[in-house]
Amino acid sequence: MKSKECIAMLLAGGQGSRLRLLTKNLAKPAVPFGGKYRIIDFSLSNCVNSGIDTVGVLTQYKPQVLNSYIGIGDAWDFHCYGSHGGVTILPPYEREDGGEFYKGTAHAIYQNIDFIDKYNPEYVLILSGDHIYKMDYSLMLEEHKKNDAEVTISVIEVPWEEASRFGIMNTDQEGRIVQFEEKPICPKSNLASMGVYIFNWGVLKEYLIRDAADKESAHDFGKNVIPRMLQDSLKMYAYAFQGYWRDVGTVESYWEASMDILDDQGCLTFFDNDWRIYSAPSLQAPHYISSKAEIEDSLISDGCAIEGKVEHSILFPGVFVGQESLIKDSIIMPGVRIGRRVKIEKAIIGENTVVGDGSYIGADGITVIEDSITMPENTQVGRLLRLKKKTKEEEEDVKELLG
Amino acid sequence: MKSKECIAMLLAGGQGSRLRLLTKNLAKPAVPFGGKYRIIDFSLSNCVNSGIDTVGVLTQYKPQVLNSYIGIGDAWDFHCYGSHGGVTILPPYEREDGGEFYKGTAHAIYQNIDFIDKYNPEYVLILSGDHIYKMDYSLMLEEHKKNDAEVTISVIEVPWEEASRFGIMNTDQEGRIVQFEEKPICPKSNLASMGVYIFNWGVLKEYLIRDAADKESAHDFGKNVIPRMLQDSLKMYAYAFQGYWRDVGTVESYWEASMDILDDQGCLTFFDNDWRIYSAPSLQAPHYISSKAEIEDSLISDGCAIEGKVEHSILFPGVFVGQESLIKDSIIMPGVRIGRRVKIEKAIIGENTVVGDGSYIGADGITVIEDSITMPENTQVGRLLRLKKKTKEEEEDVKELLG
Amino acid sequence: MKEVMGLIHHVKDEKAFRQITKNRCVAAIPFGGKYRLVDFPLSNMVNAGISNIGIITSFNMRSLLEHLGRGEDWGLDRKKDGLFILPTASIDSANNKRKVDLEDFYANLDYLEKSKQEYVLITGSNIVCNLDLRKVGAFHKKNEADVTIVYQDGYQFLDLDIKRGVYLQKDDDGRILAIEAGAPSPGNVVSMDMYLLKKSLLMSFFEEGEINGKWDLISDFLTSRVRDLRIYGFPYQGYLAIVNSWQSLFKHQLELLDSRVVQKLFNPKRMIYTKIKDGPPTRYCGGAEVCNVLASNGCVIEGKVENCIMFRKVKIGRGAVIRNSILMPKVEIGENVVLDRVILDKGVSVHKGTKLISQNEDPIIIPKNIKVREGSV
Amino acid sequence: MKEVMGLIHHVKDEKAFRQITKNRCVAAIPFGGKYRLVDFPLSNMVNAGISNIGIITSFNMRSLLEHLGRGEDWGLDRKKDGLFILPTASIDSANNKRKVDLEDFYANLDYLEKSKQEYVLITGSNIVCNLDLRKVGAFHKKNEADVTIVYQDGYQFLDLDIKRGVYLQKDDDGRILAIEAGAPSPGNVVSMDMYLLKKSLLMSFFEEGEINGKWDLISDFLTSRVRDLRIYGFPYQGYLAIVNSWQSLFKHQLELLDSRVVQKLFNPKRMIYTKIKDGPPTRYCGGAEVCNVLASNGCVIEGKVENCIMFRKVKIGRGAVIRNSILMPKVEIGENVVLDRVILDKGVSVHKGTKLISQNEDPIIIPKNIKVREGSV
Repeated sequence: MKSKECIAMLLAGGQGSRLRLLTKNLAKPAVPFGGKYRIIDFSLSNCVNSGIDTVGVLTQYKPQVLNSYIGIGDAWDFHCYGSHGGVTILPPYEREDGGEFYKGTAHAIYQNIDFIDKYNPEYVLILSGDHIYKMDYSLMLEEHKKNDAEVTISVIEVPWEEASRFGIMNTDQEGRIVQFEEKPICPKSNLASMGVYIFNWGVLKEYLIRDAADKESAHDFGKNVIPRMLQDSLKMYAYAFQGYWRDVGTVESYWEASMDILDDQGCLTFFDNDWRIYSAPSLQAPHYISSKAEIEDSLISDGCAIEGKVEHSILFPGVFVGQESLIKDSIIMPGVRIGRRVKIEKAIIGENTVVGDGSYIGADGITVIEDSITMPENTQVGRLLRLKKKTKEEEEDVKELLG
Repeated sequence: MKSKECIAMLLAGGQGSRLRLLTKNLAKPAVPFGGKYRIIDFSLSNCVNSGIDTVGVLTQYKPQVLNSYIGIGDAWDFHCYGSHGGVTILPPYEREDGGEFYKGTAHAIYQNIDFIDKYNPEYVLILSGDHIYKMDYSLMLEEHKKNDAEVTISVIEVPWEEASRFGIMNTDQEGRIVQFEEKPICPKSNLASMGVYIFNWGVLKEYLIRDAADKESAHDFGKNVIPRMLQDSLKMYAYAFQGYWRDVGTVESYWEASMDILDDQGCLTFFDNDWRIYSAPSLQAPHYISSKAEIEDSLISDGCAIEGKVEHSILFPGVFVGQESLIKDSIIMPGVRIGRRVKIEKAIIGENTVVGDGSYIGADGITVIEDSITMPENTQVGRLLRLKKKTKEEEEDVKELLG
Repeated sequence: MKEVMGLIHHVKDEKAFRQITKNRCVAAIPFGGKYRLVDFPLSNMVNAGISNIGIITSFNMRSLLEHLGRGEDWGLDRKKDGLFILPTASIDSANNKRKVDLEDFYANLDYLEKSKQEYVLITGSNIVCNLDLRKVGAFHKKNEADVTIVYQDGYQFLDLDIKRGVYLQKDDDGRILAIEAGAPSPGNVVSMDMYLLKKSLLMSFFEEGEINGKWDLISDFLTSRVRDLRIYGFPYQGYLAIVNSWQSLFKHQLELLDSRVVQKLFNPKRMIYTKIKDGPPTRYCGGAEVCNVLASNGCVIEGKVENCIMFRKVKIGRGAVIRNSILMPKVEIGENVVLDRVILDKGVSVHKGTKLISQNEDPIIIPKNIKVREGSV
Repeated sequence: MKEVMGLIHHVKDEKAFRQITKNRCVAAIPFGGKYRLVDFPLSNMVNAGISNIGIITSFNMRSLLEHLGRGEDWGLDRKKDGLFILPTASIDSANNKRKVDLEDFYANLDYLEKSKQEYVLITGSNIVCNLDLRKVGAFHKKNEADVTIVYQDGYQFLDLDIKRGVYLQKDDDGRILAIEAGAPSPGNVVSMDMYLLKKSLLMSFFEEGEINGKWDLISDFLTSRVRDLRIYGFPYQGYLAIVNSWQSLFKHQLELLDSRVVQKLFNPKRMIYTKIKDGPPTRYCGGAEVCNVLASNGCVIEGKVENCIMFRKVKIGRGAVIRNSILMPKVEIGENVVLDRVILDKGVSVHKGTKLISQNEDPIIIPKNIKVREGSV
């Protein structure tokens, strides 16, 4: 096998507990997004578009959907032949001396040192599987090489008022990282880490082995490995990414990122042939729009049948919308059946849920309806909750219906 | 999704410690066999040839080779479309309440009850991934239905003198199992369990849930679940399989089963178009036999180049045999390079090992050489060991060279 | 139906489709927003568990072969059985008037001999329907039939297609008394060009064909054997389109805009499989008005669309008004274009402001990749 | 070489291969025990990172298309770029004498325009070699060449193929001074029918071709432009076979029985990819004698084989003696058969006791699926 310059390791094991109604049966990277994609499509497509042909995907939490979705990665133009490694799924496994689940992001990579060594790469790109963005990692790698860096961390400017919610990189004038602060109260910069790292593999391997031996460590890149490297004064640089990037870790950010797709001026388009986002589609009939339907400013997928009104919404495959119903500012997951005279506003409806005739779903915040539930006729969700919930904290919270 | 009549669950998580020189980097079902196959090819091919289109493969010990070998199962004519489930790899995974490795064969199935329930099958076929045999499971299922059984266990007649090495089924005249004895000292029958079970899914599920709650249980089919079912007087029948079957759990049985392929009269042939054994081949050039080579009674795979003499042996892909060398009664794994004037007798040479010119490998028993080692010129293995090892136990033992 | 193999014969009359068959054979004609005609017989077979299927191809086979690949999208890329592309025996396809040309099968005798199945199901590539062929198999056995022909009672052809039909007369038990091509039977009992019979019977026809050079299954074999053979008719009542000409291609696709037809034809229990293509969902922009439309992924709609079939990646500009038309993949419609009763083949682009309105029943056809400007048609 | 796209042109002279091209185009001719000719140019491109490749097909394309599928075995089943089957412009292929027919490319202008790569690498489908095309790219840039032609110094054609060659004259720096078809240059500097140039330059040739109807890259464009354009020759020294006729097909395959040739051509660092087929290893039985043989999987050998190429699933019975022959897939040789200098096409079976020995240099060819008995040839 030829050595590879750079391979990617994609962390896809997380549950995403703040999205829990959407991750009951699947890992966060497998959550559907944008009308026919899953969140992980962005990282995988970025890899292939950046010329990275070997990716390890680290799974742990409910991996079944992700496993069967990724398959052998051919849907993203990954191919395993010659020195191309394609996509390899890396679940926790048993060795002669027993097995361990991944205890943290760094531990997950540590457990797969053999996998990486097989390709003998110069650089390893560490990615998260739960961010929405289009990024050319090859430009970052170029900068890494130009700086003769040992570590490069991709950062994005966030509004100053939000900086204290992120991991913030403080850099010198050359872009070299001098300090890393996790959620600082008084941020000194507004450069937030995107969770995208390039390491020289020799250096990373050494730190992973050391970290694994450290019983105090949480085995996390942000909490342990990066601070330790800074402490040791490694050559660490920030790479300033320009463009759209969103961590969809909460229901709000998931909903907002979804709505961003509907923005004509936005930079999150799927109709860009130069940086395609690939997915592994399953077969559906064409969608059908009846003579009574009205559709505006929306994304409609294959297999839908629409007899009502859809406004500024995203419909995943196989959704049915009955007559005289209105769907507004909402995200309707695959296979949802919406009856007649239903009104849904600013909501996320989980897969295969059935909404009975005459129901109303909506509230001040974003309403999330779990998957696979059957809501009887005239169910009122949101209004009821709004009447009950009063405290400020509750107001901001996500309204949930737990089946 | 339509309900399936019968799906298969294939246990492929085992290390196979008695084959340890061959399972250093892969699970036992992934061990190469028969010149271009892996052991698991037999069970997978049996499934597809028996009309079973949905198989879960339970992995745990070093699953990487197996995962990338199986891929999405298309090499065995499995297809995932419509109600066909194809092949799904089922590693241990994390749930909301944490994750667990598979503690036993029954626990592995228990952990994947959701997967099975998705297909809502009437029957579940439980298989081991480490047996060499050709079996039409549909005939066994027919018998299961004809007997109106709750459990059917496939058995094979073994020589009486060997019966005490197996799990033995004692049956009444109708073939109903009345007793199960694991390795009995005084066997009452010579019907050995083949580790192939058909269960009514409803019944199995109930027992798996009960077994999982039992803290005393080792969560093993043979040790716990089957005895418990017998205790409860379920309708359990033995299905007598006629044909070749071999558990290749030891070096001896692995070597013997391999040599059985070379037996022209044997029933273990790969040239039978009615019951093909499929594999997922990787590309190799045709093999080349020089003008100085002699080949007799052997299987030679693609990518080999042979300049010496090969007698009654199996050469996996990409093996090189130098001039004036002799390979006899041996199994040479992929990518092995054998120099000139080498003599190898009754040995198994591990993947990618290099044997220096003038070496000798052979002994009274079977000599196993580990993979990826480089043996210098004139290495003597076996003769040396034979001189040293004297006790009867050692004589019977497998000769090993540990790199 | 492991004991049945499928054979899809080749519809010889490509001329009836005008320019639509310039770059493709009849089997490869796009239909229904994302399919090609061959997808329907193929899916019906696959859904019934038939896994050994041979397709006769004309010389015009490239787009069909690209569509089929190695059969992966139908689960037919198999090491045992699978999908087989069979060359036609017709050097002179244009003058071959056979309804079901057995010579094409005879030319592939080795494939037939090698196949292990006892029965063959022969079907045309231009029959759009969704039926459970297992029922046809059970019917065949129950009646101890030699040949079972699937038919529809009262199927209405377009006038010009009547002569292209094959008509049956049957008794009350379903036994076929007469078979005739081109001459409607009382009650319009129309053959759906699907024939189930033993392979050995088909082989016996070959022997005869080899002697007298007559090779049409209908007129040379079945018509004259209605007494000697037990020929039964299996009634199919679901949605049916027999696509015999460019006019019926247009008419039948627009029929899909009836939601009852969509539900019947695209029955999720018996999917119609086709080559899966990746692409974003369809984007309906702010000013879009859509009504009675069947559309595939990847379209971007800014104008008004009514009673149309849109294949994938169709773009319709602002102010455009498109009615009663079929827009094949990658069609681009500029701003303020007005279309009514038009078939735009793959990759056609219509320059802004262009007006194209058919003045009669028949649609206007714009061939593949043509750029249309006002006055250019 | 992301900035290069590949174009494989179509070798027009199929007649030179006799019955071997009856069922297949030149690109699909089996070669080297498990490959087809097209595998060599395709693999050379894929190994250099070229991922957008168009192949011109003749009407005789079925076995080529079945072999290629959607390009999966070459990693070319891609959503972006990948493998494209391009129809030929030649209605009358038999009388087309062009060496590299640019009209075929011009007929697929939309594909060329859509492709994003700056350069095109044009190559024939009958060139068996294993070379690092990245080096050709670097050479092209270093010389600021307009066109780079890959050549081999001193390549020896069979006499009858000399007229089919294209010959170069160059100066000491590698610049090409003259190009001529059919007339050997001093030192026999033979073009390997591989041309690297900017796509824009190729497009400019189209404009000219459209005006004067001259379309041969060699005689109509390059020959007359050796002064105007910077045309450079890249020397290739590895194993080369230019397969121009059935005689050279035979000769070159037997050359592979030299272990040095095998090692060069099947260099594991630059694999030759082909359609992967599953099958058991080859079984050499008790009485087998084999010597100087290149063989694929799935054969069962009981007789004596010397200096032969065996494709997969060849069976050779007891007592048979096969020498200097090429046995394509699924050939079956009965007991005590004697063969010398024979090409047996796919599926041929030779009845026991038959003797077939060529009386001169040229081999005997037995066409596909023929059953041979003593006295039948």
